[in-house]
Amino acid sequence: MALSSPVHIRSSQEMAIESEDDVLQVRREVRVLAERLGFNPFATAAVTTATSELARNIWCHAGRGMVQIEVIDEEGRSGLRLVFRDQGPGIPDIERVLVGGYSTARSLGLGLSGSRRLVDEFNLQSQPGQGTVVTVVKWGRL
Amino acid sequence: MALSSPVHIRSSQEMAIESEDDVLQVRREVRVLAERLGFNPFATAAVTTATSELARNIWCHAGRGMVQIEVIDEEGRSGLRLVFRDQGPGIPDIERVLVGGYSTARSLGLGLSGSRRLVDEFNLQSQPGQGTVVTVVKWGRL
Amino acid sequence: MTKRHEMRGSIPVLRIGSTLLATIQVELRDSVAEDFQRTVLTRIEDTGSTGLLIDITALDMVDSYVARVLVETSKMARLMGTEAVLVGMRPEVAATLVRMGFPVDGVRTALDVDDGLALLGRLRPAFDL
Amino acid sequence: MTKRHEMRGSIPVLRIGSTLLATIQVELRDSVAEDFQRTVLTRIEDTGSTGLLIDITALDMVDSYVARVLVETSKMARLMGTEAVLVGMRPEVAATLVRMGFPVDGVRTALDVDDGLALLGRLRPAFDL
Ligand SMILES: Nc1ncnc2c1ncn2[C@@H]1O[C@H](COP(=O)(O)OP(=O)(O)O)[C@@H](O)[C@H]1O
Ligand SMILES: Nc1ncnc2c1ncn2[C@@H]1O[C@H](COP(=O)(O)OP(=O)(O)O)[C@@H](O)[C@H]1O
Repeated sequence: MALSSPVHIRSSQEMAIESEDDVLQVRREVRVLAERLGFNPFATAAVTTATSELARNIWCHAGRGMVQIEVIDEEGRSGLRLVFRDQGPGIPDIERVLVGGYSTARSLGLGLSGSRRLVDEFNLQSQPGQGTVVTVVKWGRL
Repeated sequence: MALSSPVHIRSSQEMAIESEDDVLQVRREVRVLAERLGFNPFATAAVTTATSELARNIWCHAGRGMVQIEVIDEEGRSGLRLVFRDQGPGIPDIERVLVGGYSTARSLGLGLSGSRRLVDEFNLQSQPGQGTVVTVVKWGRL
Repeated sequence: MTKRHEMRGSIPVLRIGSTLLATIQVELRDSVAEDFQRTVLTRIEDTGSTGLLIDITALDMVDSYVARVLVETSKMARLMGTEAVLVGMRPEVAATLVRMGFPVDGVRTALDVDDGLALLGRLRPAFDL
Repeated sequence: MTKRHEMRGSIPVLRIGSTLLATIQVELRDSVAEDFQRTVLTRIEDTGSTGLLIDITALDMVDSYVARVLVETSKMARLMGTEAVLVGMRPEVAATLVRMGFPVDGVRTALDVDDGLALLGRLRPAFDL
Protein backbone atom coordinates (compact mmCIF):
# COMPACT_ATOMS: atom_id res chain seq x y z
CA MET A 1 0.00 0.00 0.00
CA ALA A 2 2.75 2.31 -1.03
CA LEU A 3 1.49 5.70 0.08
CA SER A 4 4.99 6.80 0.89
CA SER A 5 4.73 10.43 1.95
CA PRO A 6 4.22 11.14 5.66
CA VAL A 7 0.62 12.03 6.29
CA HIS A 8 -1.08 13.34 9.36
CA ILE A 9 -4.33 11.54 10.16
CA ARG A 10 -6.82 14.07 11.45
CA SER A 11 -9.71 11.70 12.01
CA SER A 12 -10.56 8.08 11.38
CA GLN A 13 -13.78 6.11 11.51
CA GLU A 14 -15.02 2.73 10.39
CA MET A 15 -18.32 1.81 8.82
CA ALA A 16 -19.66 -1.64 8.08
CA ILE A 17 -20.87 -2.51 4.57
CA GLU A 18 -23.38 -5.33 4.73
CA SER A 19 -26.41 -4.07 2.84
CA GLU A 20 -27.37 -1.67 0.08
CA ASP A 21 -28.44 0.75 2.81
CA ASP A 22 -24.90 0.68 4.13
CA VAL A 23 -23.60 1.55 0.68
CA LEU A 24 -25.81 4.65 0.60
CA GLN A 25 -24.86 5.50 4.18
CA VAL A 26 -21.14 5.31 3.46
CA ARG A 27 -21.33 7.47 0.40
CA ARG A 28 -23.41 10.09 2.23
CA GLU A 29 -20.77 10.22 4.95
CA VAL A 30 -18.00 10.65 2.38
CA ARG A 31 -19.92 13.45 0.66
CA VAL A 32 -20.40 15.29 3.96
CA LEU A 33 -16.68 15.03 4.75
CA ALA A 34 -15.66 16.13 1.25
CA GLU A 35 -17.90 19.16 1.46
CA ARG A 36 -16.65 19.98 4.93
CA LEU A 37 -13.06 19.86 3.62
CA GLY A 38 -14.02 22.37 0.94
CA PHE A 39 -13.76 20.04 -2.04
CA ASN A 40 -15.30 21.66 -5.12
CA PRO A 41 -18.41 19.96 -6.58
CA PHE A 42 -16.33 18.07 -9.16
CA ALA A 43 -13.94 16.60 -6.62
CA THR A 44 -16.83 15.84 -4.29
CA ALA A 45 -18.77 14.02 -7.01
CA ALA A 46 -15.62 12.12 -7.98
CA VAL A 47 -14.82 10.79 -4.51
CA THR A 48 -18.48 10.08 -3.71
CA THR A 49 -18.87 8.13 -6.92
CA ALA A 50 -15.69 6.12 -6.36
CA THR A 51 -16.95 5.35 -2.86
CA SER A 52 -20.24 4.16 -4.24
CA GLU A 53 -18.51 1.85 -6.72
CA LEU A 54 -16.14 0.32 -4.18
CA ALA A 55 -18.73 -0.06 -1.42
CA ARG A 56 -21.16 -1.61 -3.88
CA ASN A 57 -18.45 -4.05 -4.99
CA ILE A 58 -18.08 -5.25 -1.40
CA TRP A 59 -21.81 -5.68 -1.04
CA CYS A 60 -22.25 -7.38 -4.44
CA HIS A 61 -19.12 -9.50 -4.71
CA ALA A 62 -18.03 -10.16 -1.11
CA GLY A 63 -21.32 -9.90 0.74
CA ARG A 64 -19.88 -7.91 3.63
CA GLY A 65 -16.89 -5.83 4.58
CA MET A 66 -16.02 -2.41 5.91
CA VAL A 67 -14.53 0.93 5.05
CA GLN A 68 -12.14 3.01 7.08
CA ILE A 69 -12.58 6.71 6.38
CA GLU A 70 -9.74 9.06 7.25
CA VAL A 71 -9.32 12.78 6.94
CA ILE A 72 -5.64 13.34 6.24
CA ASP A 73 -3.25 16.26 5.86
CA GLU A 74 -0.08 16.26 3.84
CA GLU A 75 2.12 19.17 2.91
CA GLY A 76 -0.52 21.73 3.65
CA ARG A 77 -3.32 20.03 1.75
CA SER A 78 -6.19 17.97 3.09
CA GLY A 79 -7.84 14.93 1.68
CA LEU A 80 -9.75 11.76 2.26
CA ARG A 81 -8.21 8.33 2.52
CA LEU A 82 -10.64 5.44 2.22
CA VAL A 83 -9.70 1.82 2.83
CA PHE A 84 -12.27 -0.74 1.66
CA ARG A 85 -11.69 -4.20 3.13
CA ASP A 86 -13.47 -7.49 2.76
CA GLN A 87 -12.80 -11.19 3.28
CA GLY A 88 -14.71 -12.21 0.18
CA PRO A 89 -13.57 -14.39 -2.72
CA GLY A 90 -10.88 -11.96 -3.89
CA ILE A 91 -10.04 -10.99 -7.46
CA PRO A 92 -8.02 -13.53 -9.46
CA ASP A 93 -6.91 -11.30 -12.33
CA ILE A 94 -6.24 -7.81 -11.01
CA GLU A 95 -4.72 -6.49 -14.22
CA ARG A 96 -7.77 -7.39 -16.20
CA VAL A 97 -10.25 -5.68 -13.90
CA LEU A 98 -8.08 -2.57 -13.80
CA VAL A 99 -8.15 -2.20 -17.56
CA GLY A 100 -11.94 -2.05 -17.28
CA GLY A 101 -14.79 -3.60 -19.18
CA TYR A 102 -14.44 -6.91 -17.37
CA SER A 103 -17.28 -7.98 -15.12
CA THR A 104 -18.59 -11.18 -13.55
CA ALA A 105 -21.89 -9.41 -12.87
CA ARG A 106 -24.36 -8.15 -15.43
CA SER A 107 -22.82 -4.73 -15.43
CA LEU A 108 -20.25 -2.66 -17.24
CA GLY A 109 -17.15 -3.55 -15.30
CA LEU A 110 -16.30 0.12 -14.82
CA GLY A 111 -16.32 0.10 -11.03
CA LEU A 112 -12.63 -0.52 -10.39
CA SER A 113 -11.13 1.02 -13.53
CA GLY A 114 -13.49 3.98 -13.26
CA SER A 115 -12.86 4.62 -9.57
CA ARG A 116 -9.18 4.60 -10.22
CA ARG A 117 -9.55 7.44 -12.70
CA LEU A 118 -11.58 9.48 -10.24
CA VAL A 119 -9.05 9.57 -7.41
CA ASP A 120 -5.48 10.73 -6.93
CA GLU A 121 -4.09 7.53 -5.47
CA PHE A 122 -5.40 4.03 -5.95
CA ASN A 123 -4.14 0.74 -4.61
CA LEU A 124 -5.76 -2.66 -5.03
CA GLN A 125 -4.59 -5.75 -3.15
CA SER A 126 -6.37 -9.03 -3.50
CA GLN A 127 -5.68 -12.72 -2.99
CA PRO A 128 -8.16 -15.28 -4.27
CA GLY A 129 -9.79 -16.77 -1.19
CA GLN A 130 -8.33 -14.11 1.10
CA GLY A 131 -10.34 -11.03 0.32
CA THR A 132 -9.71 -7.61 -1.16
CA VAL A 133 -8.35 -4.28 0.08
CA VAL A 134 -8.77 -1.14 -2.01
CA THR A 135 -7.18 2.08 -0.78
CA VAL A 136 -7.92 5.41 -2.43
CA VAL A 137 -6.87 8.97 -1.68
CA LYS A 138 -8.54 12.10 -2.98
CA TRP A 139 -7.05 15.54 -2.36
CA GLY A 140 -9.20 18.62 -2.43
CA ARG A 141 -8.59 20.85 -5.42
CA LEU A 142 -8.22 24.53 -4.74
CA MET B 1 20.07 1.58 -30.05
CA ALA B 2 20.61 0.32 -33.55
CA LEU B 3 21.00 3.49 -35.59
CA SER B 4 23.48 1.88 -37.91
CA SER B 5 24.28 4.49 -40.57
CA PRO B 6 27.17 6.88 -39.91
CA VAL B 7 25.77 10.20 -38.87
CA HIS B 8 27.42 13.53 -38.30
CA ILE B 9 26.31 15.20 -35.09
CA ARG B 10 26.06 18.91 -35.73
CA SER B 11 24.93 19.93 -32.26
CA SER B 12 23.94 18.28 -29.04
CA GLN B 13 22.28 19.55 -25.86
CA GLU B 14 20.68 18.07 -22.78
CA MET B 15 17.55 19.20 -21.00
CA ALA B 16 16.19 17.92 -17.70
CA ILE B 17 12.59 16.71 -17.46
CA GLU B 18 11.35 17.02 -13.90
CA SER B 19 8.11 18.94 -14.15
CA GLU B 20 5.28 19.66 -16.53
CA ASP B 21 6.99 22.96 -17.26
CA ASP B 22 10.05 21.06 -18.42
CA VAL B 23 7.85 19.05 -20.78
CA LEU B 24 6.58 22.27 -22.38
CA GLN B 25 10.10 23.68 -22.49
CA VAL B 26 11.53 20.64 -24.24
CA ARG B 27 8.87 20.53 -26.88
CA ARG B 28 9.28 24.26 -27.59
CA GLU B 29 13.00 23.71 -28.10
CA VAL B 30 12.37 20.83 -30.48
CA ARG B 31 9.89 22.93 -32.46
CA VAL B 32 12.39 25.76 -32.81
CA LEU B 33 15.07 23.37 -34.06
CA ALA B 34 12.70 21.64 -36.49
CA GLU B 35 11.66 24.95 -37.96
CA ARG B 36 15.25 26.10 -38.17
CA LEU B 37 16.12 22.91 -40.09
CA GLY B 38 13.37 23.75 -42.55
CA PHE B 39 10.99 20.93 -41.57
CA ASN B 40 7.57 21.47 -43.15
CA PRO B 41 4.65 22.08 -40.76
CA PHE B 42 3.59 18.41 -40.85
CA ALA B 43 7.04 17.09 -39.95
CA THR B 44 7.40 19.80 -37.33
CA ALA B 45 4.07 18.94 -35.73
CA ALA B 46 4.94 15.25 -35.85
CA VAL B 47 8.30 15.54 -34.08
CA THR B 48 6.98 18.10 -31.59
CA THR B 49 4.06 15.85 -30.72
CA ALA B 50 6.26 12.77 -30.31
CA THR B 51 8.52 14.83 -28.06
CA SER B 52 5.56 15.88 -25.98
CA GLU B 53 4.41 12.26 -25.54
CA LEU B 54 7.82 10.93 -24.60
CA ALA B 55 8.72 13.79 -22.29
CA ARG B 56 5.33 13.54 -20.60
CA ASN B 57 5.87 9.82 -20.10
CA ILE B 58 9.07 10.54 -18.22
CA TRP B 59 7.35 13.11 -16.04
CA CYS B 60 4.27 10.92 -15.41
CA HIS B 61 5.73 7.45 -15.14
CA ALA B 62 9.34 7.95 -14.04
CA GLY B 63 9.12 11.25 -12.19
CA ARG B 64 12.33 12.63 -13.68
CA GLY B 65 14.77 12.10 -16.49
CA MET B 66 16.36 13.95 -19.35
CA VAL B 67 16.45 14.32 -23.08
CA GLN B 68 19.46 14.69 -25.32
CA ILE B 69 18.63 16.69 -28.43
CA GLU B 70 20.93 16.37 -31.42
CA VAL B 71 20.90 17.95 -34.85
CA ILE B 72 22.31 15.33 -37.20
CA ASP B 73 23.32 15.06 -40.85
CA GLU B 74 23.36 11.89 -42.88
CA GLU B 75 23.78 11.48 -46.62
CA GLY B 76 22.97 15.10 -47.32
CA ARG B 77 19.85 15.28 -45.20
CA SER B 78 19.40 16.81 -41.78
CA GLY B 79 17.32 15.68 -38.89
CA LEU B 80 16.74 15.56 -35.18
CA ARG B 81 17.78 12.73 -32.93
CA LEU B 82 16.20 12.74 -29.50
CA VAL B 83 17.21 10.40 -26.70
CA PHE B 84 14.83 10.28 -23.73
CA ARG B 85 16.36 8.65 -20.66
CA ASP B 86 15.06 7.95 -17.20
CA GLN B 87 15.86 5.70 -14.25
CA GLY B 88 12.21 5.08 -13.42
CA PRO B 89 10.40 1.78 -12.97
CA GLY B 90 10.88 0.67 -16.58
CA ILE B 91 8.32 -1.02 -18.80
CA PRO B 92 7.71 -4.73 -18.14
CA ASP B 93 5.89 -5.58 -21.34
CA ILE B 94 7.35 -3.58 -24.19
CA GLU B 95 5.45 -5.42 -26.89
CA ARG B 96 2.15 -4.59 -25.34
CA VAL B 97 2.78 -0.86 -24.99
CA LEU B 98 4.00 -0.67 -28.57
CA VAL B 99 0.75 -2.11 -29.86
CA GLY B 100 -0.99 0.81 -28.20
CA GLY B 101 -4.13 1.12 -26.18
CA TYR B 102 -2.46 -0.12 -23.02
CA SER B 103 -2.10 2.35 -20.21
CA THR B 104 -1.46 2.25 -16.49
CA ALA B 105 -2.58 5.87 -16.25
CA ARG B 106 -5.97 7.37 -16.84
CA SER B 107 -5.22 7.96 -20.47
CA LEU B 108 -5.40 6.38 -23.89
CA GLY B 109 -2.12 4.54 -24.04
CA LEU B 110 -1.25 6.13 -27.39
CA GLY B 111 1.96 7.82 -26.30
CA LEU B 112 4.49 5.17 -27.28
CA SER B 113 2.63 3.53 -30.16
CA GLY B 114 1.63 6.95 -31.51
CA SER B 115 5.09 8.49 -31.26
CA ARG B 116 6.52 5.57 -33.08
CA ARG B 117 4.26 6.28 -36.04
CA LEU B 118 5.25 9.94 -36.12
CA VAL B 119 8.99 9.50 -36.51
CA ASP B 120 11.35 7.82 -38.98
CA GLU B 121 13.30 5.76 -36.48
CA PHE B 122 12.15 4.57 -33.09
CA ASN B 123 13.93 2.49 -30.51
CA LEU B 124 12.69 1.60 -27.04
CA GLN B 125 14.90 -0.06 -24.43
CA SER B 126 13.65 -0.75 -20.97
CA GLN B 127 14.43 -3.02 -18.05
CA PRO B 128 12.03 -3.23 -15.13
CA GLY B 129 13.73 -1.48 -12.23
CA GLN B 130 16.44 -0.04 -14.48
CA GLY B 131 14.67 2.71 -16.37
CA THR B 132 13.81 3.45 -19.95
CA VAL B 133 15.59 4.87 -22.99
CA VAL B 134 13.64 5.93 -26.05
CA THR B 135 15.52 7.11 -29.11
CA VAL B 136 13.77 8.71 -32.07
CA VAL B 137 14.99 10.25 -35.31
CA LYS B 138 13.01 12.54 -37.56
CA TRP B 139 14.34 13.65 -40.94
CA GLY B 140 13.15 16.84 -42.56
CA ARG B 141 10.97 16.30 -45.59
CA LEU B 142 11.81 18.31 -48.67
CA MET C 1 -44.78 3.63 5.19
CA THR C 2 -42.96 0.73 3.59
CA LYS C 3 -39.82 1.17 1.58
CA ARG C 4 -41.61 0.23 -1.60
CA HIS C 5 -44.11 2.98 -1.07
CA GLU C 6 -41.43 5.47 -0.26
CA MET C 7 -39.73 4.85 -3.57
CA ARG C 8 -42.84 4.48 -5.68
CA GLY C 9 -43.93 7.84 -4.44
CA SER C 10 -40.59 9.35 -5.13
CA ILE C 11 -40.28 8.71 -8.86
CA PRO C 12 -43.39 10.42 -10.13
CA VAL C 13 -44.22 9.79 -13.76
CA LEU C 14 -46.30 12.61 -15.20
CA ARG C 15 -47.97 12.88 -18.56
CA ILE C 16 -47.40 16.03 -20.59
CA GLY C 17 -49.32 15.71 -23.84
CA SER C 18 -47.77 12.83 -25.75
CA THR C 19 -44.74 12.77 -23.46
CA LEU C 20 -44.02 11.09 -20.13
CA LEU C 21 -41.89 12.90 -17.60
CA ALA C 22 -40.18 10.82 -14.92
CA THR C 23 -38.47 12.86 -12.24
CA ILE C 24 -35.87 11.05 -10.18
CA GLN C 25 -35.54 12.60 -6.77
CA VAL C 26 -34.23 9.72 -4.69
CA GLU C 27 -31.14 7.61 -4.75
CA LEU C 28 -31.82 4.76 -7.14
CA ARG C 29 -31.29 1.58 -5.21
CA ASP C 30 -31.71 -1.91 -6.68
CA SER C 31 -35.36 -2.35 -5.77
CA VAL C 32 -36.28 1.19 -6.81
CA ALA C 33 -34.48 0.82 -10.11
CA GLU C 34 -36.43 -2.24 -11.17
CA ASP C 35 -39.68 -0.70 -10.08
CA PHE C 36 -38.86 2.47 -11.94
CA GLN C 37 -38.24 0.62 -15.21
CA ARG C 38 -41.45 -1.38 -14.83
CA THR C 39 -43.52 1.70 -14.05
CA VAL C 40 -42.15 3.72 -16.95
CA LEU C 41 -42.55 0.99 -19.54
CA THR C 42 -46.05 0.11 -18.40
CA ARG C 43 -47.12 3.73 -18.54
CA ILE C 44 -45.68 4.12 -22.01
CA GLU C 45 -47.86 1.23 -23.09
CA ASP C 46 -50.94 2.52 -21.26
CA THR C 47 -50.69 6.06 -22.52
CA GLY C 48 -49.19 5.46 -25.95
CA SER C 49 -46.66 8.19 -25.23
CA THR C 50 -44.18 8.85 -28.01
CA GLY C 51 -41.61 10.57 -25.84
CA LEU C 52 -39.98 9.97 -22.46
CA LEU C 53 -38.05 12.52 -20.44
CA ILE C 54 -36.05 11.29 -17.47
CA ASP C 55 -35.19 14.27 -15.31
CA ILE C 56 -32.10 13.76 -13.14
CA THR C 57 -31.58 17.36 -12.05
CA ALA C 58 -31.86 16.25 -8.43
CA LEU C 59 -29.10 13.63 -8.64
CA ASP C 60 -25.79 14.89 -7.29
CA MET C 61 -24.13 11.57 -7.99
CA VAL C 62 -24.56 8.96 -10.71
CA ASP C 63 -22.40 5.89 -10.37
CA SER C 64 -21.98 3.22 -13.03
CA TYR C 65 -24.89 1.27 -11.58
CA VAL C 66 -27.36 4.15 -11.78
CA ALA C 67 -26.00 5.21 -15.17
CA ARG C 68 -26.62 1.73 -16.48
CA VAL C 69 -30.20 1.74 -15.20
CA LEU C 70 -30.86 5.08 -16.87
CA VAL C 71 -29.33 4.07 -20.18
CA GLU C 72 -31.11 0.72 -20.16
CA THR C 73 -34.45 2.34 -19.44
CA SER C 74 -33.91 4.69 -22.40
CA LYS C 75 -33.07 1.76 -24.64
CA MET C 76 -36.13 -0.19 -23.50
CA ALA C 77 -38.35 2.79 -24.21
CA ARG C 78 -36.78 3.20 -27.61
CA LEU C 79 -37.44 -0.45 -28.42
CA MET C 80 -41.09 0.24 -27.71
CA GLY C 81 -40.97 3.12 -30.19
CA THR C 82 -40.66 5.94 -27.69
CA GLU C 83 -37.84 8.47 -27.88
CA ALA C 84 -36.11 8.83 -24.53
CA VAL C 85 -34.15 11.89 -23.44
CA LEU C 86 -32.12 12.28 -20.27
CA VAL C 87 -32.44 15.82 -18.97
CA GLY C 88 -30.77 17.93 -16.31
CA MET C 89 -27.47 16.15 -15.80
CA ARG C 90 -25.30 18.31 -13.59
CA PRO C 91 -21.81 19.39 -14.69
CA GLU C 92 -20.01 17.38 -12.04
CA VAL C 93 -22.05 14.29 -12.83
CA ALA C 94 -21.26 14.56 -16.54
CA ALA C 95 -17.59 15.08 -15.76
CA THR C 96 -17.48 12.06 -13.47
CA LEU C 97 -19.17 9.69 -15.90
CA VAL C 98 -16.93 10.65 -18.80
CA ARG C 99 -13.81 10.39 -16.68
CA MET C 100 -14.83 6.90 -15.57
CA GLY C 101 -15.00 5.86 -19.19
CA PHE C 102 -18.74 5.38 -19.25
CA PRO C 103 -19.85 4.88 -22.87
CA VAL C 104 -21.95 7.95 -23.57
CA ASP C 105 -22.79 7.48 -27.22
CA GLY C 106 -26.36 6.72 -28.06
CA VAL C 107 -27.78 8.60 -25.09
CA ARG C 108 -29.98 11.54 -26.01
CA THR C 109 -29.69 14.43 -23.61
CA ALA C 110 -31.07 17.89 -23.05
CA LEU C 111 -30.30 20.66 -20.62
CA ASP C 112 -33.68 20.72 -18.91
CA VAL C 113 -37.28 19.65 -19.33
CA ASP C 114 -38.18 22.53 -21.70
CA ASP C 115 -35.22 21.78 -23.90
CA GLY C 116 -36.08 18.09 -23.75
CA LEU C 117 -39.64 18.71 -24.88
CA ALA C 118 -38.38 20.84 -27.74
CA LEU C 119 -35.93 18.12 -28.74
CA LEU C 120 -38.70 15.51 -28.75
CA GLY C 121 -40.76 17.89 -30.84
CA ARG C 122 -38.05 18.03 -33.45
CA LEU C 123 -37.47 14.26 -33.37
CA ARG C 124 -41.16 13.40 -33.74
CA PRO C 125 -42.80 16.46 -35.23
CA ALA C 126 -45.96 14.61 -36.17
CA PHE C 127 -46.66 13.65 -32.59
CA ASP C 128 -45.86 16.85 -30.81
CA LEU C 129 -48.68 18.66 -29.08
CA MET D 1 -0.25 37.10 -11.14
CA THR D 2 -0.62 33.50 -10.10
CA LYS D 3 -0.56 30.59 -12.48
CA ARG D 4 -4.21 29.89 -11.87
CA HIS D 5 -5.11 33.40 -12.89
CA GLU D 6 -2.88 33.29 -15.89
CA MET D 7 -4.63 30.23 -17.26
CA ARG D 8 -8.13 31.20 -16.25
CA GLY D 9 -7.64 34.40 -18.14
CA SER D 10 -6.26 32.62 -21.11
CA ILE D 11 -9.16 30.34 -21.93
CA PRO D 12 -11.90 32.90 -22.37
CA VAL D 13 -15.41 31.50 -22.58
CA LEU D 14 -17.74 33.89 -24.41
CA ARG D 15 -21.45 33.69 -24.94
CA ILE D 16 -22.82 34.11 -28.45
CA GLY D 17 -26.59 33.85 -28.30
CA SER D 18 -27.36 30.31 -27.14
CA THR D 19 -23.80 29.17 -27.82
CA LEU D 20 -20.62 29.26 -25.73
CA LEU D 21 -17.32 29.85 -27.45
CA ALA D 22 -14.16 28.70 -25.67
CA THR D 23 -10.96 29.82 -27.34
CA ILE D 24 -7.86 27.90 -26.39
CA GLN D 25 -4.82 30.06 -26.79
CA VAL D 26 -2.42 28.52 -24.32
CA GLU D 27 -0.78 25.17 -23.96
CA LEU D 28 -3.19 23.01 -21.99
CA ARG D 29 -1.35 21.77 -18.97
CA ASP D 30 -2.80 19.49 -16.30
CA SER D 31 -4.04 22.20 -13.98
CA VAL D 32 -5.40 24.30 -16.85
CA ALA D 33 -7.19 21.32 -18.36
CA GLU D 34 -9.21 20.52 -15.24
CA ASP D 35 -10.04 24.12 -14.70
CA PHE D 36 -11.07 24.51 -18.31
CA GLN D 37 -13.50 21.60 -18.05
CA ARG D 38 -14.96 22.90 -14.82
CA THR D 39 -15.39 26.40 -16.19
CA VAL D 40 -17.01 25.29 -19.44
CA LEU D 41 -19.46 22.87 -17.81
CA THR D 42 -20.43 25.28 -15.07
CA ARG D 43 -21.05 28.03 -17.61
CA ILE D 44 -23.21 25.71 -19.68
CA GLU D 45 -25.33 25.14 -16.59
CA ASP D 46 -25.44 28.84 -15.68
CA THR D 47 -26.30 30.07 -19.14
CA GLY D 48 -28.37 27.17 -20.42
CA SER D 49 -26.35 27.20 -23.62
CA THR D 50 -27.32 24.54 -26.12
CA GLY D 51 -24.12 24.71 -28.13
CA LEU D 52 -20.40 24.75 -27.35
CA LEU D 53 -17.64 25.66 -29.77
CA ILE D 54 -14.06 24.91 -28.74
CA ASP D 55 -11.75 26.91 -30.95
CA ILE D 56 -8.27 25.41 -31.27
CA THR D 57 -7.05 27.54 -34.19
CA ALA D 58 -4.19 28.75 -32.00
CA LEU D 59 -2.87 25.27 -31.17
CA ASP D 60 0.07 24.26 -33.35
CA MET D 61 0.35 20.94 -31.55
CA VAL D 62 -2.20 18.59 -29.98
CA ASP D 63 -0.74 15.55 -28.26
CA SER D 64 -2.76 12.61 -27.00
CA TYR D 65 -3.15 14.24 -23.62
CA VAL D 66 -4.63 17.46 -24.98
CA ALA D 67 -6.73 15.56 -27.50
CA ARG D 68 -8.20 13.50 -24.70
CA VAL D 69 -9.05 16.61 -22.69
CA LEU D 70 -10.80 18.15 -25.70
CA VAL D 71 -12.76 15.02 -26.56
CA GLU D 72 -13.73 14.42 -22.95
CA THR D 73 -14.92 17.98 -22.55
CA SER D 74 -17.09 17.57 -25.64
CA LYS D 75 -18.56 14.36 -24.25
CA MET D 76 -19.26 15.94 -20.88
CA ALA D 77 -21.04 18.85 -22.56
CA ARG D 78 -23.05 16.44 -24.64
CA LEU D 79 -24.16 14.50 -21.56
CA MET D 80 -25.50 17.75 -20.18
CA GLY D 81 -27.47 18.25 -23.40
CA THR D 82 -25.18 20.66 -25.22
CA GLU D 83 -23.82 19.97 -28.68
CA ALA D 84 -20.06 20.45 -28.79
CA VAL D 85 -18.07 21.22 -31.92
CA LEU D 86 -14.30 21.43 -32.19
CA VAL D 87 -13.33 24.18 -34.61
CA GLY D 88 -10.17 25.33 -36.31
CA MET D 89 -8.01 22.23 -36.17
CA ARG D 90 -4.97 22.85 -38.34
CA PRO D 91 -4.06 20.43 -41.13
CA GLU D 92 -0.82 19.34 -39.49
CA VAL D 93 -2.60 18.73 -36.20
CA ALA D 94 -5.28 16.62 -37.87
CA ALA D 95 -2.62 14.67 -39.74
CA THR D 96 -0.65 14.02 -36.57
CA LEU D 97 -3.64 12.80 -34.57
CA VAL D 98 -4.79 10.44 -37.28
CA ARG D 99 -1.30 9.07 -37.76
CA MET D 100 -1.04 8.40 -34.02
CA GLY D 101 -4.20 6.38 -34.19
CA PHE D 102 -6.26 8.73 -32.07
CA PRO D 103 -9.92 7.63 -32.16
CA VAL D 104 -11.68 10.55 -33.84
CA ASP D 105 -15.16 9.13 -34.21
CA GLY D 106 -17.89 10.87 -32.33
CA VAL D 107 -16.14 14.21 -32.38
CA ARG D 108 -17.96 16.91 -34.30
CA THR D 109 -15.72 19.35 -36.09
CA ALA D 110 -15.96 22.46 -38.25
CA LEU D 111 -13.43 24.53 -40.15
CA ASP D 112 -13.91 27.70 -38.17
CA VAL D 113 -16.22 29.48 -35.77
CA ASP D 114 -18.66 30.56 -38.50
CA ASP D 115 -18.98 27.03 -39.82
CA GLY D 116 -19.30 25.78 -36.28
CA LEU D 117 -22.18 28.12 -35.56
CA ALA D 118 -23.87 27.06 -38.80
CA LEU D 119 -23.43 23.40 -37.87
CA LEU D 120 -24.95 23.99 -34.44
CA GLY D 121 -27.82 25.80 -36.12
CA ARG D 122 -28.53 22.76 -38.26
CA LEU D 123 -28.25 20.41 -35.29
CA ARG D 124 -30.58 22.40 -33.05
CA PRO D 125 -32.63 24.59 -35.36
CA ALA D 126 -35.13 25.72 -32.77
CA PHE D 127 -32.50 27.18 -30.50
CA ASP D 128 -30.30 29.00 -32.89
CA LEU D 129 -30.27 32.77 -32.72
N1 LIG E 1 -14.49 -6.65 -3.47
C1 LIG E 1 -14.48 -7.59 -4.43
N2 LIG E 1 -14.40 -8.90 -4.11
C2 LIG E 1 -14.39 -9.85 -5.08
N3 LIG E 1 -14.45 -9.58 -6.42
C3 LIG E 1 -14.54 -8.29 -6.79
C4 LIG E 1 -14.56 -7.24 -5.83
N4 LIG E 1 -14.64 -6.06 -6.51
C5 LIG E 1 -14.67 -6.38 -7.81
N5 LIG E 1 -14.60 -7.73 -8.00
C6 LIG E 1 -14.57 -8.47 -9.28
O1 LIG E 1 -14.05 -7.61 -10.29
C7 LIG E 1 -14.98 -7.48 -11.35
C8 LIG E 1 -14.92 -6.07 -11.91
O2 LIG E 1 -15.36 -5.15 -10.92
P1 LIG E 1 -15.83 -3.71 -11.34
O3 LIG E 1 -14.78 -3.11 -12.22
O4 LIG E 1 -16.18 -2.95 -10.11
O5 LIG E 1 -17.12 -3.99 -12.22
P2 LIG E 1 -18.54 -4.59 -11.82
O6 LIG E 1 -18.61 -4.54 -10.32
O7 LIG E 1 -19.47 -3.65 -12.52
O8 LIG E 1 -18.55 -5.98 -12.37
C9 LIG E 1 -16.33 -7.83 -10.76
O9 LIG E 1 -17.23 -8.27 -11.74
C10 LIG E 1 -15.94 -8.90 -9.75
O10 LIG E 1 -15.79 -10.14 -10.41
N1 LIG F 1 9.27 6.32 -19.22
C1 LIG F 1 8.46 5.37 -18.73
N2 LIG F 1 8.77 4.74 -17.57
C2 LIG F 1 7.96 3.77 -17.08
N3 LIG F 1 6.82 3.37 -17.66
C3 LIG F 1 6.47 3.96 -18.82
C4 LIG F 1 7.24 4.99 -19.41
N4 LIG F 1 6.63 5.37 -20.55
C5 LIG F 1 5.53 4.62 -20.65
N5 LIG F 1 5.42 3.77 -19.62
C6 LIG F 1 4.37 2.75 -19.40
O1 LIG F 1 3.81 2.39 -20.65
C7 LIG F 1 2.40 2.64 -20.66
C8 LIG F 1 1.97 3.12 -22.03
O2 LIG F 1 2.56 4.36 -22.30
P1 LIG F 1 1.96 5.30 -23.41
O3 LIG F 1 1.79 4.49 -24.67
O4 LIG F 1 2.80 6.51 -23.53
O5 LIG F 1 0.52 5.66 -22.89
P2 LIG F 1 0.10 6.54 -21.60
O6 LIG F 1 1.30 7.28 -21.14
O7 LIG F 1 -0.99 7.39 -22.16
O8 LIG F 1 -0.39 5.53 -20.59
C9 LIG F 1 2.18 3.68 -19.57
O9 LIG F 1 0.86 3.64 -19.06
C10 LIG F 1 3.22 3.29 -18.54
O10 LIG F 1 2.75 2.22 -17.76
